[in-house]
Amino acid sequence: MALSREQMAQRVARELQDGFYVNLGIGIPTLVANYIPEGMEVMLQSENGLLGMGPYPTNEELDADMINAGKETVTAIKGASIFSSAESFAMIRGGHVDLTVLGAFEVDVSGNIASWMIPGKLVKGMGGAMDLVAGANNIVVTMTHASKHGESKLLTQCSLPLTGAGCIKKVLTDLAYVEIAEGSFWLKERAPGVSVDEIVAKTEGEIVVPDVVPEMEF
Amino acid sequence: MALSREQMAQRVARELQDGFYVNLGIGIPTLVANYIPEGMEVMLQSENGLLGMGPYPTNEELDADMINAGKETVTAIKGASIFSSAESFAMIRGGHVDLTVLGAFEVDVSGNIASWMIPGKLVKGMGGAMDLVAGANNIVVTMTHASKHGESKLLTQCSLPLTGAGCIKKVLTDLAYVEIAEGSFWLKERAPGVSVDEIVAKTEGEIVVPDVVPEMEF
Amino acid sequence: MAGFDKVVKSYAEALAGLTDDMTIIAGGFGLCGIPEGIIAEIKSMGVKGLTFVSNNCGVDDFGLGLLLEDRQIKKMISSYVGENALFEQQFLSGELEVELTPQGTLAEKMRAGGAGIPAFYTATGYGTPVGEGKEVREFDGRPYILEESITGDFAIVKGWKADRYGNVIYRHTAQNFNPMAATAGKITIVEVEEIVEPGELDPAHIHTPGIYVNRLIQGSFEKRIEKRTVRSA
Amino acid sequence: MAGFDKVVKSYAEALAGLTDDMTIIAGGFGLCGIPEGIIAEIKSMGVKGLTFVSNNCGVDDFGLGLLLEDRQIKKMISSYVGENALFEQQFLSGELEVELTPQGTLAEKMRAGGAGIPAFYTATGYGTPVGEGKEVREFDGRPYILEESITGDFAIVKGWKADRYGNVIYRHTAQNFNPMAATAGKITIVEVEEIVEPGELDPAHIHTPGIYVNRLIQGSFEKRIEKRTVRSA
Repeated sequence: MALSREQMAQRVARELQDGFYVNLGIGIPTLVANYIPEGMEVMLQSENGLLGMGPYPTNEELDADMINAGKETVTAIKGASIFSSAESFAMIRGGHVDLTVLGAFEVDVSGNIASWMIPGKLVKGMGGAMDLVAGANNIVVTMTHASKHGESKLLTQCSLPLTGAGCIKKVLTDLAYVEIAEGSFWLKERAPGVSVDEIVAKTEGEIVVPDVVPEMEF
Repeated sequence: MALSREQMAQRVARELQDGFYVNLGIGIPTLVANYIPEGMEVMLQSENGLLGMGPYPTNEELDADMINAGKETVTAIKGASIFSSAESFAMIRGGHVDLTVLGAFEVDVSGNIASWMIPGKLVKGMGGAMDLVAGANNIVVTMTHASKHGESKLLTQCSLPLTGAGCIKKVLTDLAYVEIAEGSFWLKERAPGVSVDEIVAKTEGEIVVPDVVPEMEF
Repeated sequence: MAGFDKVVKSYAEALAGLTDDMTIIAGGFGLCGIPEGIIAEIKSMGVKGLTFVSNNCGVDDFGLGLLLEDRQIKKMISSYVGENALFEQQFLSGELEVELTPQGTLAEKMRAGGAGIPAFYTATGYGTPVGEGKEVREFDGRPYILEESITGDFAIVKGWKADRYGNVIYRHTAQNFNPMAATAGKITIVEVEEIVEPGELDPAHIHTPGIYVNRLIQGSFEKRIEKRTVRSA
Repeated sequence: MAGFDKVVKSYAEALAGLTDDMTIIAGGFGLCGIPEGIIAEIKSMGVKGLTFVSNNCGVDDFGLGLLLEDRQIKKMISSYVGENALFEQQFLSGELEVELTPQGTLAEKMRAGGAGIPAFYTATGYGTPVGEGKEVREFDGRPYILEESITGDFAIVKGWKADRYGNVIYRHTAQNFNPMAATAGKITIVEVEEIVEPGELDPAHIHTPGIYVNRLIQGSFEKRIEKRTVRSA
């Protein structure tokens, strides 16, 4: 069965390591914060200028001057630091963030990602996504494997305008965990009960399938 | 008679305006701080990261962590700010400093300045001088009009390696106050008792002399 | 005003010299850390044809969105401009021009503008529509695009506290784009919650040194929250 | 070390991995704000062929000057290297290579290195020996030269206080090049006067966020004064 949003977040959380500075995008990536393994410390970076983002505030803690990049009210943990947008993106662009998790419309076998613009639809902007994909060495893209109409989002070549070129190496979909290398997708894990055939059928770009594709466990 | 160092500083101080942020180089420029006209406020920038430099400390105030760009111990005035070298030169290079005063070996009719390197002699470095001359719109160069051997320092073309190209418009020497425009020096004022003929004789580059050249008053 | 006292008496004085078709660099992220009183004054002045360099354009009835009501904005240079129906309408009708710029590039363009750096290379946007028409150059085998800096006729900034000399500190994440905006205006106006005397702020903790600030005014702020997310205690 | 605790137990641990011929970015201006204990450890390690990126090279018997005694430095990238007879001697004999870089360009190269900006344009040095061989480009009618960023295998930094997570604040003008150096090392080591617990420093006043810091050690400092200038009270 396809992974739920929570399962996707849970699987991405396995990419975390103790002491990682992590930037989580809006949507499923945000949920990853709920699955940080016990005993592991991870610090969340919010690109509007906060390192050490804490949980949502209580009503008493609520403060209009303390928000995250999604414009939600948040708190700061002990040991947080707060800084300008220029400093924040110096961190991001300079490769100091250990892991970035974000959503996408499409990825392709060259590691290209399209996540911000659908021609003909109103374009709201890329926000910090282009900086995040250009700056991070370690990115996990989370998205459904195929569109509602069954069209693959793992392509030979992205059809939508790119967010970044050649920067994606790890993709977690609701069906599989896939890595990108040498111009191909490499199937690494499959969702529980999802067949390799289904994954291959829903992957438009070339995908390398090993003899054994372990099922994810939850 | 040629101006004394103190008189040179005094004359440069007349270029100050209320509310000016000023960077003063080592030597005669430093003395300018002693001649800030009464009732006028001027704030001194030191390029190692201090805006609002105060006087030398008393023995009790002495602090190894509070120095100026000449590595002298100093104090900070009320309302000072302290910042990194990158921020300091952002101010300088970004043209936010209102007046820069610095010494030189030579200037020429094109506004070039040479102040940091004499080939054959040991080169200690340019420090912040190249940034200061490139960043300031308003620079006063202070130097003797001629070398000890009587060679002019106001040239058609600088003979020494440049500190900056085309950036100098005002020069105060011990003999005259000269401006640079349209590829010439323009004689504006002369030191008390110094003849126009002496100034012209000691100026190698083309110099435009008006009918009347007022004497400086002290 | 004498010496370094940057305090002005009114919003009119703060915005003196602002005319049609000028470019304004604005601090703020969403509705967080925006100079509310300055924006209100720009609205009441009625100047038109403005170009705003700002990460966002507020919401329909708050922040820079207020300036859309009388069609005062000609162009936005922003990274994200959702959350605004009036914006959408003026954009789709072609009345409003939008230059989308990645958030980090936008911050760096403002900083560079204030710091005398006319242009810099960044990997951000390479191979995307943002990189189209821009010079590409490789460093160490990786392609980067050339981005030019931005300055404005005015910069409008929201601070927390400032001393009379214009030394500003920001509160929490209301800092965001404000420090860079402050450096990039020919005339920089800062609106703060509290003005204190020189010497009251620690020199080592000044976010924006007074050298960047031309005019300072104390405002009162609604501080509207865009997305109120809370947890139970 | 677990989680974000950056504190190391010894200078040996702080400098683990430093080997011959590496590049080190160093904070400090003259003898002000230099990581004294880290420099002492580099001396006692005896590593050679080092390239230092540092505004100055200390004096004969203090600061980076100490590393000249055993000829550990191959190259200095600095803006000013006077005040040092041993330096002069090794430079004139050709043992020591020097790349003079304008002070502001040096600071910006470090910042750019840490910030993922591979190169930027600056007017500083145009038309001078510094500009020779560098690309010249006009923006808005003015010529600028292209300068590339700098990063190092290690960065060595002197802070005042830091929390265990590596959030650092600097004291007075001992800040200088330290914040930029901290961003530009593959491994950044910070030596401070005092280590405090997370939460003791105000998040809004952190000069160097812990994300840039790999190793943190508490030192004791002589803080030698280069030019003691005093006035009578």
